[in-house]
Amino acid sequence: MSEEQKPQPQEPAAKAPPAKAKPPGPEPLDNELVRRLRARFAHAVGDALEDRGQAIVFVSRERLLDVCDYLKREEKFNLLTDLTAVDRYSSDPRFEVVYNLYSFAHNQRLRLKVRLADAETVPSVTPVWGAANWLEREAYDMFGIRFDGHPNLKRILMPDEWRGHPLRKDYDIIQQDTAWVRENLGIKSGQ
Amino acid sequence: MGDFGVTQTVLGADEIVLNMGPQHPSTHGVLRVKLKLDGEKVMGSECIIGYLHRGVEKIGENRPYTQFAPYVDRTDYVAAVSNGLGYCEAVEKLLGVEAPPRARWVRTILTELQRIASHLLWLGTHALDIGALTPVFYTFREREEVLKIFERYCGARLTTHAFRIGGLQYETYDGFEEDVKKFARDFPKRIDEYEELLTGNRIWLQRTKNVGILTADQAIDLGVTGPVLRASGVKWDIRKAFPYAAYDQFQFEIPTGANGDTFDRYLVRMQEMRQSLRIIEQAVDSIPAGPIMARVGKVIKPPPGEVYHSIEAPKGELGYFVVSDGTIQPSRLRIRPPSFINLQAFDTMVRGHLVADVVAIIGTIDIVLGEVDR
Amino acid sequence: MAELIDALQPYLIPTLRVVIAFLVLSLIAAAMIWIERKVLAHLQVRLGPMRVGPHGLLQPIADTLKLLLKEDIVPAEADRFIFLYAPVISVIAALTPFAFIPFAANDRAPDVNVALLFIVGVSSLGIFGTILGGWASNSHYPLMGALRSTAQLVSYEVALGFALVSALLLGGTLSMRGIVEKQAEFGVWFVFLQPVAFFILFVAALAETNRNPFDLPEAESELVAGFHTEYSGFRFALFFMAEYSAMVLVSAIATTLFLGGWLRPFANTEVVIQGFDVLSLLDWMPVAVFGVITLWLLKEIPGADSNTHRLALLVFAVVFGGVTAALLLPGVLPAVQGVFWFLFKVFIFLFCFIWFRGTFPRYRFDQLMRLGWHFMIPVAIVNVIFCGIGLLLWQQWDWNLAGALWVGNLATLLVALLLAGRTPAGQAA
Amino acid sequence: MMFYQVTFYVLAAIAVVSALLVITRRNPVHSAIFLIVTLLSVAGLYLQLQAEFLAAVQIILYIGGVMVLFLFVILLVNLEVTVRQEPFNRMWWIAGVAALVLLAELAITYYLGRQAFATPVVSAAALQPNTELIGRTLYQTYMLPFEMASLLLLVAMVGAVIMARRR
Repeated sequence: MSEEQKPQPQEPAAKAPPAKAKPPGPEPLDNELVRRLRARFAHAVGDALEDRGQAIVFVSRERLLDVCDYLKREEKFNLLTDLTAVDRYSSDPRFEVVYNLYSFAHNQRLRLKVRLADAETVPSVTPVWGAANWLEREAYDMFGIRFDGHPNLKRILMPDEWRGHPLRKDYDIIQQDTAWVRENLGIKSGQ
Repeated sequence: MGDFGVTQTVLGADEIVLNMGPQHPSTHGVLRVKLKLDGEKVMGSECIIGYLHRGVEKIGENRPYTQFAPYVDRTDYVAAVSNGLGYCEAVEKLLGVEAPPRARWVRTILTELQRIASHLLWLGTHALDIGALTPVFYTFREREEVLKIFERYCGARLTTHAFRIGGLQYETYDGFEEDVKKFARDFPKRIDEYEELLTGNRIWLQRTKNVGILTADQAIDLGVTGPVLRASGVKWDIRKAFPYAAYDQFQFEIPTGANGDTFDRYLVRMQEMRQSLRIIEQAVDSIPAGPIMARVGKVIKPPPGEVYHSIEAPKGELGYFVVSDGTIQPSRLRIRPPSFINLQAFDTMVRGHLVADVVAIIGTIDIVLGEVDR
Repeated sequence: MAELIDALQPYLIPTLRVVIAFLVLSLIAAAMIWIERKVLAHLQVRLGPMRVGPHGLLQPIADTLKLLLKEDIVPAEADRFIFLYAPVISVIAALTPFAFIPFAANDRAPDVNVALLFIVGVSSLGIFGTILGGWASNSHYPLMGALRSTAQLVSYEVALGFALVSALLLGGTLSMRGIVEKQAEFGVWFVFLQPVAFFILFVAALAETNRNPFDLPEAESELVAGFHTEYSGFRFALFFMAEYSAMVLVSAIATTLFLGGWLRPFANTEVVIQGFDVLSLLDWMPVAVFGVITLWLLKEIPGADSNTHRLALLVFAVVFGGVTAALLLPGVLPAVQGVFWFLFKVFIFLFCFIWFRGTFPRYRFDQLMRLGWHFMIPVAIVNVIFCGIGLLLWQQWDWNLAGALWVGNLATLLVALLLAGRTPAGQAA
Repeated sequence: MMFYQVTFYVLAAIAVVSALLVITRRNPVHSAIFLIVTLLSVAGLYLQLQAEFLAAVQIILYIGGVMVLFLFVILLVNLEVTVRQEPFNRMWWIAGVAALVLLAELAITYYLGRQAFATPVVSAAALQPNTELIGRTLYQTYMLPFEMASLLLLVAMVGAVIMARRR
């Protein structure tokens, strides 16, 4: 994970806010749930962190579906609150897909993360949570991450024929698909 | 097939594709819905969204934390105060600071007023879609009172940018408490008035009962939150589950429905307005004195790390997932939009109903396209 | 030549009446638009039109002028001829029946012995304006609106017809004049003998005139404006006028059949206190109404926005004051009694139409049809049967008329309750 | 009497001409409109015969009821095909023969029973209560045939609905 792999920026950042005590940041986490997960899925479960009191668990993409199924069935994480991605540009692997889970039974949140490189795909969790449908489409639309087994993986917010994935770090803020804009809006530039 | 208004294309012998929107009076903005019909019956649907996509998340990555705050007002633009609260608290959490009590109390009051205003707008337009012409004027009359309080407080009515990271920019104006109390005193009678017009009305019942049913299991599976989830019988409210602002200080109930139909969603929202009033009344009587700003630097530069913070916005769970790399700009700013995720349940709700119900079901989800498309 | 005039004689008065009806109803339709907007606005905590003239009094004139001067657009793919004449059919069908409606006892309306049949028949021709207009526009919304309209009108016409039948049975004639005279003879309006029939007539009238809660053909949240979406300018104004005339027409029919037409309330009763019949004070109602309007107009003058508004108010005040003064002339008051009460009742009806528009949501189309066929028509038929039985008991076995009819009414209500319980409340297929 | 005759011939001419137009128009909506015109002018002829009840029923039932449903069905069904079709095809001579036969039949009937047409002119006043007369005739003298006819129509209607339901 980038925070740990690059401990350098942590030092200057700590000076900036007028924090009284130690600045908040990610720390290793080891609780019952993490232990149960490790016992069951062994190496498929990577680092477990706690950041600002929130649990983060890294999972390998090969066993993601199994982990999700287990979390939903056994640990009662039955609500997929959010699914998104983060582009850690220039680090490798580049993307993190973030699954934000919630359990009504335990009133507990859990953030699952999957790391993947540019061309890698990740299994779709639509069989586990129906909510993943549009959210995965959005992640695909914005980051170009492909979800295997998604029933209808196409763009959702951008026009279907748009080229490029806007939330990637190498997609500039004023960049646009000029060809599409010219063709469909009849103007030279959308700016 | 034309893109505008309603057009039909005949597919098979009996199957018709009907296109609604993006320019249609009842799609509440630029939502476009493709309906697969068998006669008048809806067999399936597809929502085509993105007409209002402005890349808000991308903008967030290219602005300092403080400069981005006004942008969140423009996602769910009928509940700007709630958006602001969610964003400010998320960044505060990222910084590891907490707003002082006085600020939290005022935030709670304004956010609950905003919930009432948002529900009022929903009620008026929803009733208008079902053909009741009058409620919209009544609800706008009361919404106006709320907006006046906002205007006096921060100078803006719609996109308020009411809060700052670390607390409040402005102290409350003279007479703020009186204004809020007066509103809280008058409003229950107004809710009674709306209920008198609609709740027992046979036509209203016929148009909303058993229309667009969403069971609790379906709702949870589809990630639905807010009043829509509660109407399906799930008693869950972030204000109780993960209290933020000053909600742990006040007594209030979580109204729930039984059948998860359009009528239950209506009742839940009506009840929510009454509960919001309860919170407001308690809060306004106990606003503590003290500073309104926590100590945050002129330049907001949170330590690296990430945080997910969500609030109970009028439309559901509004979450902000902020990743900091230690610079003055977020490295990733994700908005978890309740409208977007709730709209996903539209297809489940609309199947098997008639075309005329589509309008009622779009209304009952309570979406704002600014938030769906961001 | 004399022979021609002789032959034309019977046609002259009806023709003249249609012309007068056309003029008066244009005025009433214009006034209705103002009244509707004002009443609706006040129901909805708004002010309504306030700009054109004091209290927007001149708004109808401005609207009419605007509509008349607007370009008359015919869609390129429309069936030109039919598109142009559909509104005319609507207007003719809505206005012609007024020739047969007696506004007062001294009104010389042609007393056709099948007047009611003619009124129902001719007014039902208005459907063709709707359906042809919707079809000729060659566009989706109007066509769907026209189809909905037609289905709705045909369905509710049946219920309407049955509701009329019970009044006919009581009146024993198809002549409008005869029915009112029968009510005078009984000394009681038919609404008190046949309340269920009156209710059915009222609801069916709402549906027939496409008013809320049955305004589906023009459901703006679904169909933009229904069958007249493509119309503009004068032709649109014609449809508009036809619609309002139809409202006035059904109100006039209901008034004649159930509310005693031109009869004054308590016409047959006397409450004598110290040798003076208090109820005869009601005779002065016309003077009171016009007088109050005049006084209100005068009161508004000082507070008006501008001199133009003051002038307009003054003109209105002079007109209404003039009417009040004219009423006080000897012989005028008795002469206008009938017309006044007739119009008074009609306007109460129209007020209810507006009131409902401000109150009710809209039915869904399948619910509307189900209400019509599964509820209104059966109840109307049952009501006719019980009404007939009641009359038989009265004529053959000397029962008390009101008693027999009321037993029938209660039985009908029972049936209605059973039906209402059985009809599923708006479940989608 | 002259005025009476003029109106008669005008109405009759309208009826005949628009009846011809009904079968010659390609657009079914136009045909329907001319059929309405025909029916209206026939209603006018009834009025001339002092049969106002018949005239009113003609308007209510045939125009206000049947023709509205006709139009309704025409609007629901796809029109494009009929507009393009040739209205008079190769079968026209069969229709011609049939029409001639019918005409001959009418002529013979008229010739054989011509004295029945020479009814004496009855004054309008004597015809006045003909609504009541029709009522009495239908519900007393011809009660059974009337009810049988309505039953027959009901059976036809139920049958049509059932056939439509089956698809």
